[in-house]
Amino acid sequence: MDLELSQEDLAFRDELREVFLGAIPEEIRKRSALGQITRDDIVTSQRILNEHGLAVPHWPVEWGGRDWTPTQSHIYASELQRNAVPQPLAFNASMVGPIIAEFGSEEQKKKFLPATANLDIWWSQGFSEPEAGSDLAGLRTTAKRDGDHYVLNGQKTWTTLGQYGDWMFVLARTDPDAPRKQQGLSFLLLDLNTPGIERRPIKLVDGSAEVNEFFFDNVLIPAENLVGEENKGWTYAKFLLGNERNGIAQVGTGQRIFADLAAAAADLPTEDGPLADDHEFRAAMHTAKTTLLALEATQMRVTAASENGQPSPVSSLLKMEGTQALQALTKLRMRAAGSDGMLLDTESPVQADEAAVVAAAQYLNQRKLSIFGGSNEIQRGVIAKTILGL
Amino acid sequence: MDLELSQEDLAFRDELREVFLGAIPEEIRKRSALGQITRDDIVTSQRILNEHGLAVPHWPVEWGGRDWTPTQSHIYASELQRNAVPQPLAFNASMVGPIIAEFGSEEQKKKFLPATANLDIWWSQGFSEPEAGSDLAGLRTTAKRDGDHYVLNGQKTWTTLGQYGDWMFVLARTDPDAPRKQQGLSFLLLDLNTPGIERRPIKLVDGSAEVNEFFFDNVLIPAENLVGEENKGWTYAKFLLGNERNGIAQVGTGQRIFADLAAAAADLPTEDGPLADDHEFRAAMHTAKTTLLALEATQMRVTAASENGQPSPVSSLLKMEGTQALQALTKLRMRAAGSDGMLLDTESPVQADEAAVVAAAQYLNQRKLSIFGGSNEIQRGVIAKTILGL
Amino acid sequence: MNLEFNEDQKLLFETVDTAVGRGYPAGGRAAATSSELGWNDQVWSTLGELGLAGLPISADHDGAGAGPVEVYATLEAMGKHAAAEPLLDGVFLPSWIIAELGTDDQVKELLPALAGGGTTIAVAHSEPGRPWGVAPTVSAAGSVLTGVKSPVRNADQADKFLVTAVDENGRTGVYLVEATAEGITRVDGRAADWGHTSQVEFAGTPAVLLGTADSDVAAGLRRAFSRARVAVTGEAIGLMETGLAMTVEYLKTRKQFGVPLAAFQALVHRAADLYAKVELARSLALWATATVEAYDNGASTVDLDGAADDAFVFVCDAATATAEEIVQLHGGIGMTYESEVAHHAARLIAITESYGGVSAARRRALASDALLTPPSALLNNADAVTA
Amino acid sequence: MNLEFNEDQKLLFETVDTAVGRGYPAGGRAAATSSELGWNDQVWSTLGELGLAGLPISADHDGAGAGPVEVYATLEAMGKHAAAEPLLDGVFLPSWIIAELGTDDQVKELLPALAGGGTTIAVAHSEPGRPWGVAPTVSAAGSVLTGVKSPVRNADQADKFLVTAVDENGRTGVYLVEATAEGITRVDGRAADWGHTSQVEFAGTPAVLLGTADSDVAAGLRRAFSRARVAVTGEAIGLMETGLAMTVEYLKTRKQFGVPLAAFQALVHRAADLYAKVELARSLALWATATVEAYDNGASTVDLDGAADDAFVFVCDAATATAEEIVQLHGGIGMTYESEVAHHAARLIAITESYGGVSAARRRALASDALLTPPSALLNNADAVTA
Repeated sequence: MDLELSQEDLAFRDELREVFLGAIPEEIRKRSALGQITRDDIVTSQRILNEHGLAVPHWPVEWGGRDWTPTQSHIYASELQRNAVPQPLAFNASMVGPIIAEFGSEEQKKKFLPATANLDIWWSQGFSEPEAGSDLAGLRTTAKRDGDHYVLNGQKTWTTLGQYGDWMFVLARTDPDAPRKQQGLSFLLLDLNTPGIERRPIKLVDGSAEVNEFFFDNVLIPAENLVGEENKGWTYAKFLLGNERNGIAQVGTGQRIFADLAAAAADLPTEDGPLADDHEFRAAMHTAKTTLLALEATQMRVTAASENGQPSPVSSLLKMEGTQALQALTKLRMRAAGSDGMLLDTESPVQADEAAVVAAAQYLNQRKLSIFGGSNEIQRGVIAKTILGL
Repeated sequence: MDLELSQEDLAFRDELREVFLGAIPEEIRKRSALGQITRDDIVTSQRILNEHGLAVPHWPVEWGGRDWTPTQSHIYASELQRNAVPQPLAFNASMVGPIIAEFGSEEQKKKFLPATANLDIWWSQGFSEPEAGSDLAGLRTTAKRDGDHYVLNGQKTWTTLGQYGDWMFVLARTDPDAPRKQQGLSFLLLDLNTPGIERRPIKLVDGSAEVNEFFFDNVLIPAENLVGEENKGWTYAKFLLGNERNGIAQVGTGQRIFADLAAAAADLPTEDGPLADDHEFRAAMHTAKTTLLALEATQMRVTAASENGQPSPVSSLLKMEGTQALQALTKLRMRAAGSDGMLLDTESPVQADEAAVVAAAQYLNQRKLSIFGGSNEIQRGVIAKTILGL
Repeated sequence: MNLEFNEDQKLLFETVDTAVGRGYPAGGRAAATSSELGWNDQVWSTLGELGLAGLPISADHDGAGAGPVEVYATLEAMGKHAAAEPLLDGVFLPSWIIAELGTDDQVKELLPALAGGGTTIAVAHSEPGRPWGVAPTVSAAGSVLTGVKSPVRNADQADKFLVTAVDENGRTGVYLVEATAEGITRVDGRAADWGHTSQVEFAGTPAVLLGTADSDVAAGLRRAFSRARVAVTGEAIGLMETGLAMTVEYLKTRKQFGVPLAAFQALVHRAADLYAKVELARSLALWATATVEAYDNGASTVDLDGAADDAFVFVCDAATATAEEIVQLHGGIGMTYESEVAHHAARLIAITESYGGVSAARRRALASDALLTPPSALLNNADAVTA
Repeated sequence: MNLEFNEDQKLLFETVDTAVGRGYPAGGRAAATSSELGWNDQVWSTLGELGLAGLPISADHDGAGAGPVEVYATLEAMGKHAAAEPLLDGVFLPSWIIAELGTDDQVKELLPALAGGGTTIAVAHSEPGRPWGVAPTVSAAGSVLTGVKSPVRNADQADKFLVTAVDENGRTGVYLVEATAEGITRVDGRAADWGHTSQVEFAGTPAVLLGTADSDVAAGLRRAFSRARVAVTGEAIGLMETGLAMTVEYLKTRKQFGVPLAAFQALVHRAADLYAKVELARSLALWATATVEAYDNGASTVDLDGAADDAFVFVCDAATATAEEIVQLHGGIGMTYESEVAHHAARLIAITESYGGVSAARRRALASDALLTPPSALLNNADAVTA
């Protein structure tokens, strides 16, 4: 066993830090830590990363990938999170990019991959539907082939950051008569400037407008924008699941929140002295600390398994326990902020600490972690089925 | 609203206490509090109670009942528990007695009820079977009518204190062809001295021998020992469920354990001072305290509903949350005892405090609370179905 | 012993339920809080017409002179609809503070106005970065206030403020300030539950001391806030019950994988656990309410503040769990502003940080000498157990 | 970075697994603990023949000189079968204490004997009614011991005792006592996990001080017990994993209401949660083991005692939850002495009270100055995060 990074890995980490701390503007990282990141922040950050070859390291080398070892990938995810660097837009870097690179045509690769890596195209995900959330295979949006086009009708929802989307990758039903509902789905690329698209923001309970609905009324998609084979869309969508293991537990993010909160606690007062001395707080922080250590160690084990070429089935565990750990930390942050967290959303600055002011909204917002991207109930089912054989 | 007992109720309580503290020997109550009660303790205690008209107060007046108000019944259950008086044997007082009184023949009443009240007959329950625990209606033991007798074959298990049983009330299948498995069951009274019965103790993990298995090989039960009608046994068994509401949450027991533990904590040392000052302990005690208050208040609401003649559906809640509260307290007691709880089962006295010495065994033993008598999983199902309509 | 509403109290609950329900169809809280007032004007008028503003105010001052049970019933009915009208924070709480501390003249002037329903007073105690239970930093030099209070609920609509401040002698007092007085700067915002909430800065603002210099301000405030903590448990119970009911309904109707969610036992068992939690919380909230009533009836052994802390902590823990579960069991829908359950969750969370918040209440409870006294819900049946 | 066993360590695990498994069929722990020895003689001999008694003892003293990973692998394999042989308490732990504190002569005499597998030494530190971390009440007047120790595991079979005691100068020391020495009264009993455990009373019992009067006894004992806390997490992981596996198997095969329990999603989700808990516990146990290894390799920044407390607390919490869930999910069967899972649960609970217990470990962890240092599993990647 070995609890140290090798000299090479340390050097690798330091190179990353140089970019993350040197090239990414500090105010972007600060807004990111406060959950107040803007569209422009994401674009700026990804373009800087791309410039340094760090936006899409997991793609094929030909298209900008770096062919890193699992340990290097682990360090990359961890350092992004620890330093509150906005992560390359997942829809681009982790989803549509790898799918086009793996299953797309040469024309599609040339047309889309460089622009996707540089966030010249902002991709949105068109998977979930009102009646097909956890049960994705039950989706109803249809894409009927008509000459050189597919005609898209239906509705997509929970489209994160869809308000900025230039293009969308859509999973739609091209064969309504397929014997199993997983069959008959296709993976299509849709220019969101096409006529017939209505886009509506969905406001969340904390006031944020992160997710959107899309309505499609006879929207024409050129047939050349079909990725791979018709009716094989489910296979491509499943390729995504299990594609991204590094950083799924967001340990680096947890470490950063822990550090911020620990630092704040020295100054945050309670009736009986600094919060840092409060027993209930210390007990909760100890639980958070040991959980983060356990998660990081689990992530290390998964990384080691990848080094040996073995897939690890514990990503569901990392997703479930990682999100719960982050939610526990945001709750702790809210409790630490107390009533200061209850004056939000003002136009003018207020005297309370800004991390405190956003604490309750952050807590509410982060409830999504255990719902979106495969709810924790779905993860439990996956663990039971694939790991325990239940 | 009113948080006081009336003068009448206080007087009633004081009369009970006079018997409970005056007539029941202190050493019996002490053994009861330590979970070390003997068969003779139970018999002695119940006979003293019976002598004072306090063994079977919920029976019909004709057979020793007292026709108490729901509040009086609540006080009775609470005071028994608070004072660690061994409760009248549930199989006699709460189960077979009320059933015979309600559904039995006059001969059966005369023959059995007085002896049952006085614990001259020790009854055992013959319901559960290896393949029919939570799913009671799936039981397989058969009682085939043959002339003046039923011929009993099969097996019963989880028979609490069955090692002392003189008689057993048995639920057995008399009509194997009944269309629904709940039908075709009969309620029979079995003299445990009848030939063909094998009785085996089941040792529990804490070393206690509380439960037993019974094997029946062509055991003859006189037909006169059928209670009520043949094939109606499920109806009678269900009469039991929902029959006993008072004291189901065992709040009085919880209060007693809380009091004992609070008193002990002043003297129990930790590295940093008395346990009573330990923050983790105090936090756990606060949770226990507020939970016990909430349970007692819930019990009061149930009692009030009974005064108004309305049945309350929350007994499943009381069973589930009450057992969890008691289990939390026994765990706390075990943690308080520390390593002193890890030297058990010696023949000779040891220097550690006797409540500490039994703490780990008690903790293990009390895991049964959430399993026996309708597991908490069953209770959740009942709540979901009968209260939430799920 | 009895924890039930009497017939009048039941009728009161139903009256408020009906009146508020009419103004709060689905989405009612979102509409109310996003209005300029921050609540539903029509509902507010109806509540006023029903005399509910004066509910706990003594009949001598034009109120109904009702007790804590009536307050609880009213707030539970309001919580049921996630109503935003400032009965508790804008009327009841200031009325309790005034009744505790005010001079006869102040009481005679202020309480009838509150009871009439035509005015609200915002209680300004919290300060940025300060714990609830320490002396304010707002100073009262010669009855002129300087300093910052935040958050102050519904300050934008209040006619007056009750402001805690420290005078030249280091004594904490409560000061009455006109909302239109000079030197006041308000930064209006919204709370996590979308209620209107402001930072209020005083710069040489004229104020009047409530009561006299020798009032026992600490004890009076403590009692008034204890009453508020108990009262708000009623609102929380109403919120939890509807939140649970909406969730149960959702489980019955929402389909995934071709069957209703209610076919998934894991979800059903969690709903059952949540029901148990809410029901226990209701019992403890009712018990605390009865405890306040006993206190008001002169029961000498009653620990008003301790009971309030115990109930507040227990109910807030249940409220947090409920907020999390009703959102989680709704999935993505439960995260949206359009979803009713989301507003219930947000309001429940805001309650847990009200009046100093649940962490401070727990600290007080754990520090209490009474912690290790064996619990008994019955005031005259608390004798130490024997054995 | 790497938390995996190397090939030799895997082989070691498999060897112990096979050797112990042969002697521990279903019901093996019940049979072993109810025997006169308190363990399985055949398994004990095999372990001795495999040289496992000397596993962590240096090669200079006839041991294998293996590190904490080998100790972990061995104990996990033993935990897998709920084995009762006293490798940890009767050999490894005393060897660590002797290596920490013993004089050269003592080390040379005692360690080879332990490494040979023919003898066990019982560590007698706990006292009735005394917390773990305070000075003993057993007195050592002129190397003659008087006082009571309890519980002492496997004292009935030990050839020697290592006894903590306080001398005339108030200095705590560890004393070596022959089991046959005069003035010893043993009350033999069983622990909650059915392991043999005794109260041992000394009345003028001759003893020999381990080490010299100027040894740093406190630090030596602390390190030895930290090693034991980390080592026992290995046993706990083995117990949890088999307990979980047996429970999963039970859910698959046991029928209720005409279908396997695995058809009940509520139970299945709880099994999934339990799996997650056990897997996280395994990770932290492995991390703590690697931390001890780094310490032994001279990593100067390693907080051995802190890592041991953190891992012990986390694993004990998981152990308690596992003990409760595997019993609950088995229903009544899980409560019986005949049931394997019951013995796993009982042993897991006993582990939570070993070496001072989980509550004391949590107290130390919460009092630690390092508590609020941001966590990092990697020793050379712990730089404070920026942002």
